[in-house]
Amino acid sequence: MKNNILIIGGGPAGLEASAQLQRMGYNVILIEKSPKLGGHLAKWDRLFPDSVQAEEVLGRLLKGAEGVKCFTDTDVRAINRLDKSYNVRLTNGITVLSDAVLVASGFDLFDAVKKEEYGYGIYDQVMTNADLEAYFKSGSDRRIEKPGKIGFAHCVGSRDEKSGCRSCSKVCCATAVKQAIEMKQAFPDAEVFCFYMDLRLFGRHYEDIYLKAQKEYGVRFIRGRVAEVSENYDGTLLVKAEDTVAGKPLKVTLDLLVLMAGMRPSASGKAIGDLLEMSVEEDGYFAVRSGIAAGQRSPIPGIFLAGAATGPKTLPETLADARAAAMEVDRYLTEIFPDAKNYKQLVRERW
Amino acid sequence: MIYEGKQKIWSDYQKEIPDDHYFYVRSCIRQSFFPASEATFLDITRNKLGKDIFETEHHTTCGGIAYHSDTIPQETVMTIIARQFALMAKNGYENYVCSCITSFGLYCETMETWREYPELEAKIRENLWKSCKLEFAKPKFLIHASDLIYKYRNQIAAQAVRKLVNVHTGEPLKVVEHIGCHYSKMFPSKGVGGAEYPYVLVGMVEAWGGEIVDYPERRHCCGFGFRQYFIKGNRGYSLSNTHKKFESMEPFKPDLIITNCPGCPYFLDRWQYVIAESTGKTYGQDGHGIPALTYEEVAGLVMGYDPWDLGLQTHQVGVEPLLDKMGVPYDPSKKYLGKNGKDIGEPLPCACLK
Amino acid sequence: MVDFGFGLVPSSRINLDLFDREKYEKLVAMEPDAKICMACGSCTAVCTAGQFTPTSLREAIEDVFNAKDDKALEALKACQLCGKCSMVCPRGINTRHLILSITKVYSKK
Amino acid sequence: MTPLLYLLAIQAADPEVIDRIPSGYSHFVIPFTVGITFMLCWIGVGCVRLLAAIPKADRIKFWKSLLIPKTIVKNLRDLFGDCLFHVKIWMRKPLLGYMHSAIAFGWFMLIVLGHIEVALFVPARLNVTRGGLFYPIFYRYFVWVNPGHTTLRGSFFFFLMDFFLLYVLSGIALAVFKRFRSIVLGMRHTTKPSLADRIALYSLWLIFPLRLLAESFTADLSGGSFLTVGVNHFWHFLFGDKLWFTPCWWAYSICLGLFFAAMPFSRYMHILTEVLWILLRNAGIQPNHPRKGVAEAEIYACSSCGLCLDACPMNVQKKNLKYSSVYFIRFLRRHNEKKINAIADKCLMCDKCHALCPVGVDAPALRRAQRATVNDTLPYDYSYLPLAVPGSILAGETTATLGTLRGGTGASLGDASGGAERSEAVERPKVLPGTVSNNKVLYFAGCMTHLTPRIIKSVEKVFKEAGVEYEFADRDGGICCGRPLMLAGKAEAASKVIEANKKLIEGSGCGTLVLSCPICYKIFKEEYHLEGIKVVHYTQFINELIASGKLKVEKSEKKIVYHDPCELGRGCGVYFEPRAALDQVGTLVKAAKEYDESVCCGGSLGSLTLDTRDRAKISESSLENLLAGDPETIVTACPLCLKTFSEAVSNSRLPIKNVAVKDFAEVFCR
Repeated sequence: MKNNILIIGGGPAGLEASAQLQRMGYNVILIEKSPKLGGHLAKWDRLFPDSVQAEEVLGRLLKGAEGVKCFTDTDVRAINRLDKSYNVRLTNGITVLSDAVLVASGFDLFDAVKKEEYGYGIYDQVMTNADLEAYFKSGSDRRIEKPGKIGFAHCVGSRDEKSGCRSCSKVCCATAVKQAIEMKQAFPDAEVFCFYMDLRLFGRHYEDIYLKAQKEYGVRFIRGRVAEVSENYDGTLLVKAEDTVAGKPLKVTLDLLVLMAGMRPSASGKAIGDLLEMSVEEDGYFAVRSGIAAGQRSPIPGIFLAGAATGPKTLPETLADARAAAMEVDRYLTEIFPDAKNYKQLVRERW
Repeated sequence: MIYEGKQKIWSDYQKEIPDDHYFYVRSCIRQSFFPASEATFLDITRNKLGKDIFETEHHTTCGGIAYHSDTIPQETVMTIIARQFALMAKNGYENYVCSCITSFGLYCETMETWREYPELEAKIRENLWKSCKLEFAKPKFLIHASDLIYKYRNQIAAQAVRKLVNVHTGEPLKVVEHIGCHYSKMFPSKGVGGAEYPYVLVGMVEAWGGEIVDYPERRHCCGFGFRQYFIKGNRGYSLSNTHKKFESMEPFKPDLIITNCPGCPYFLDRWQYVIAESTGKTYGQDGHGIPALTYEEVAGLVMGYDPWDLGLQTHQVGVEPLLDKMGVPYDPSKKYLGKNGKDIGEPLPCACLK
Repeated sequence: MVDFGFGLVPSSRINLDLFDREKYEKLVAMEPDAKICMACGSCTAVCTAGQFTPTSLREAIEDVFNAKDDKALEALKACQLCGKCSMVCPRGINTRHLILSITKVYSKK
Repeated sequence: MTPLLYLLAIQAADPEVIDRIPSGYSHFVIPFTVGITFMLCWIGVGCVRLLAAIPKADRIKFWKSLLIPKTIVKNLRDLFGDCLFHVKIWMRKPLLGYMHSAIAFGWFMLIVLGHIEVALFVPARLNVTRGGLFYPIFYRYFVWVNPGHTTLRGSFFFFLMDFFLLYVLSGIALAVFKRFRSIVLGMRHTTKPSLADRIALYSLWLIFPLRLLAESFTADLSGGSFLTVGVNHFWHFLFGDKLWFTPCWWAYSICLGLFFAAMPFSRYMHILTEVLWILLRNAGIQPNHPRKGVAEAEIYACSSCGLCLDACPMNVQKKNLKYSSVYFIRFLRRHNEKKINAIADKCLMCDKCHALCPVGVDAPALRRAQRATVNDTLPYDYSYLPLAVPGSILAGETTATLGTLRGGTGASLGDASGGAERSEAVERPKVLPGTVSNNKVLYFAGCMTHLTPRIIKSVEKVFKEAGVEYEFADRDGGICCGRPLMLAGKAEAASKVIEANKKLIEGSGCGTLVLSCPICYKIFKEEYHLEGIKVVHYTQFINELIASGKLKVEKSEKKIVYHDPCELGRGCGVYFEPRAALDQVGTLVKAAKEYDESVCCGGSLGSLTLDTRDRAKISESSLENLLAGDPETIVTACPLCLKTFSEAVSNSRLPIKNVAVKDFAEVFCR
């Protein structure tokens, strides 16, 4: 049963699905548009809630996917649906005839420049969550030099219709709490503020790190979204928000502001969606057959979805989603795909 | 401050500004407080740059002050605006340029409302017909007078006799720009440079050799706020707003404030006097204030207009230190002589503000 | 000075730059639970004194953080230390001691 | 012939005892004399200072009390019972009681008998100028027994002295043993001695063996009985005739001297201070400062015996041992402000250490006084109280005034609807002056009961069933009773609350006030002084309803264990009524520790600083204590205990099977 399966996207979802499908005996081809596998995970330092090294998690994913045919720096050029399979032409010149395609195109981080009032890219001391992770990895950033007061602005590009995203990005609250703790660990004398609208710490152990941030690290949580940021004469930042609990506007001078950029649908994923004429929902993420019962099936037979391509997900959710997608692919390739005679009817009934 | 970051945003917010043929409407406040500014605008555009700027004595207020003070309903104000548009069309113009930011905001608001609710536009059309027997056409381009000066900034620079530079040190003057709230805060796309980092005045200052200063409270209102000023009991509130801006810009030691709104130069100017006289605090050098000028006045200064012809004597904050810095020649004895040499009267000296 | 019949009005804005960290450190050394409030408001809802006059531990903690020391004391001055708040606090904050500690650290005497 | 007559006959003969050393002095007495002189001076000055620090009225009260026959009897009983026989310890832990009484009473008898001997045989030596200070102590050294004239009288005293020495030695042996294996004597934890304690302790241990050594060495000269003479023969058997007794007497004297010199700085100061404390206590003088005046006598009366260590419910965790009363008192003595405050604030105020203290040191009261030094002066504003309680004024007026009050202070909230809701709440208290006739009952639930609505519901059900006519004083919320403020050391603030509540209660015109919260009950009973109003706890009230047949109950086989709430049991002495009532509806089983030894549930308002985790540990141990008799139902009569145990049962890691936690009134609801 050596069916070809093309997996688009070499992030955690793509890697995990590859590993599972390969274990089931399929011939998996994984393509990744960037030169490196791992997606955003490869750029992250530590992960909430237990502060495990991202590298360690990625290492395990890569190990699991050993043996998978993998093309990096590769995108999809064209895709044609044959009778049941897909003929996919890749940018590296190779053409793959694939019986199932799994789109694990992930997400893009919201471009914080678009929140003009926060001055990312304009004020010297404003950075994003991704910048901070890069700092944790490399140990250097021109913006960070013994900051005395550090702010974290939650919901940057999330829950913000004007920024084109009504929904919550799920991971930012926990990431902000994690990063706040890490900054306190790095700079114990610093004062750290988190500006949030709602703290959405829904997962297991998430509330624990919130409590830890308050109790052990004295992180101050202010309920109120950062409204505007300005630069003072000395280069520090003047941050304004409302403390909605106190019901009063608030200002504070900060040495560093970290913007918790949220998740947006991946632009390259959208390009693939366009090639496939696959529908997206209002939020820009791919539509699924059924949000509850069939979250890994696209509306097109043989095209599967996993990970943040179908909306913001935490890493454990993404991996679980990838495993579920692998099961769905297997079910399709064993129950529906081989029956050439009744294929169309089976698709109608079971897709 | 990362300049390239701002440039990127500026490039995102560019609007189309036709080169010529405008129907010009004046500002109620500016006509009263800084009449020379509008005269200078017309002189520069018509005589120095040779543009076709038409104005008619039949236009009225846009109704903005009454509207924002909650004294007339929206339909009324829209009908007034429709009448102005009718005058433009009647005179064969498609490009509408207004001197006032309140008007500009209101025109934008009206046009956007009509776009969303065409039935309202139809109703206003009917109102206008019933009341004035006029029919209007919406302007093809609606711009603010500062947009136009922004458009001509390089031509003006080419004709300039001096730059926004301290002639004694050779350093560019530090200029604070203040944009009227209704210029782009309601519709960022309608303003040059958007709402967060408007470029309209920055472009002028840069073209004329000055240096722009970004201070934390730059977005803040000048304190006019319509009702806040008109009712005496609220005036402390208006004053406190302006005070906050001055406190914020003080460390940057600006030489000049440039504005593009009727109320702003007025409040940024007069409240400096009130703050000085009631608290003793001044924000300029050696007990002086910071001159708050209109963009036309600044353009006039670089183009070599006589400061008293530009109406700079009507400012509460003395402009002499600025003129000295810029090397603008002026005759102190003629400061309070009006258009035809008539004595317009000298104000009493201030106790705190020089 | 000239009286114009109006003048500058004080700002109601919270200025976190005025936060007295030294005093706060003293407070948390006395009662570390000051750090773990999540502003649920249960304490205020059950408050015995709060039935009659505005009393709120939640608000007082907020005020302490927001450099409004006088307001914090104001929010606690009617407290009868009955302890209902300690029973309902989901984080198990030692509310009575926190109230005493805030009063101790921030009162002018 | 009676022995007495025989004794008298002998007295006329040759002197039985001869002053061996005519000067009646030897250098070895110096250490002892110096030590005891120092100690006596110290205690003399201390007594004067202490009495001077007591307010004048109290001082007069004290002197007068010494003349009141009833107090004299009580004083004598307590002095013998507490100081010498240690009756309280005997009753709880016999072996430990034996140890303490052996040392205290034995030593006391040795001193008394020693002086009697001197008085009988060499009376001149009792004079202080002729060595009266030391002579009776070292009597055996200074005398020679005329071998030809040994009398039965002499032998009798020899016997008594040897007997009591042996008695003391047995106590000392136990004490030494206790140092290493305290649990055998019923103590899990013992106090950690300070340096002075150690010096005094080791001296004390050595005093009596050395005395035996010294007296046995000289026994062939100065006589002795079964012990000293027997040991003397043993020495002769070992060493022949060469016995150098002088070093032994030196050693004995040095140990005594060391002991007395170290005494003022050690726990053994209690031996003498206890007397003063008992007299002051029985005079009814209360401490108003944690260190000065009466408190000083109290803290020096503490023997550091460490019984409070095991009593303290906090000591379920070893880290909390340092918060026990014994250490609190030790740090009070040392003026260690930081530690005093920390310990004072930590305590649950369950009062068990006080109840179990052999000398009745009221450490919780001292803690309250200590808290007061910090908290009593903290600012507060209760100006709203008179308006919050409608008892004193007509209800209508109250509403109006309160409305204004709220309008004023509540304006900052800027919430019109909230304001309306609030003023509506004000109108509700329905207890109008004079509406309740004198035989009517007023029920006051209190703050905490409002968090446990099942208590209110059950109480009302029981009242209804028994046909009790009652008014509910704080159905829609009232103000606090003031006890929590008292516990926090804010007595002045508490008095304001008390005053306001008093007006409400007295204004209601009720004859009986029923309280379901022991915290309220204690303060209503002790501090409110409600004229003509019977203040009862609902356990007492319900018990009465059952006894009078108004409330019908049915006995069941259900095994019930009753938890004594601290404020009700130890606090107010109500142990009997709740049990009597419960016995009518179920089968009472015993908890491991009950009555005044009951273990605090951990939810007490007494502690200011104990955190939730520590409290949970206490609750768990308290729960374990209750489960000893394998009950089906835990019944308590306090809203705090109820809430605490309910949570403890659901959070417990103990293998609990279907134990229900019920309020007292709930049990009587059908």
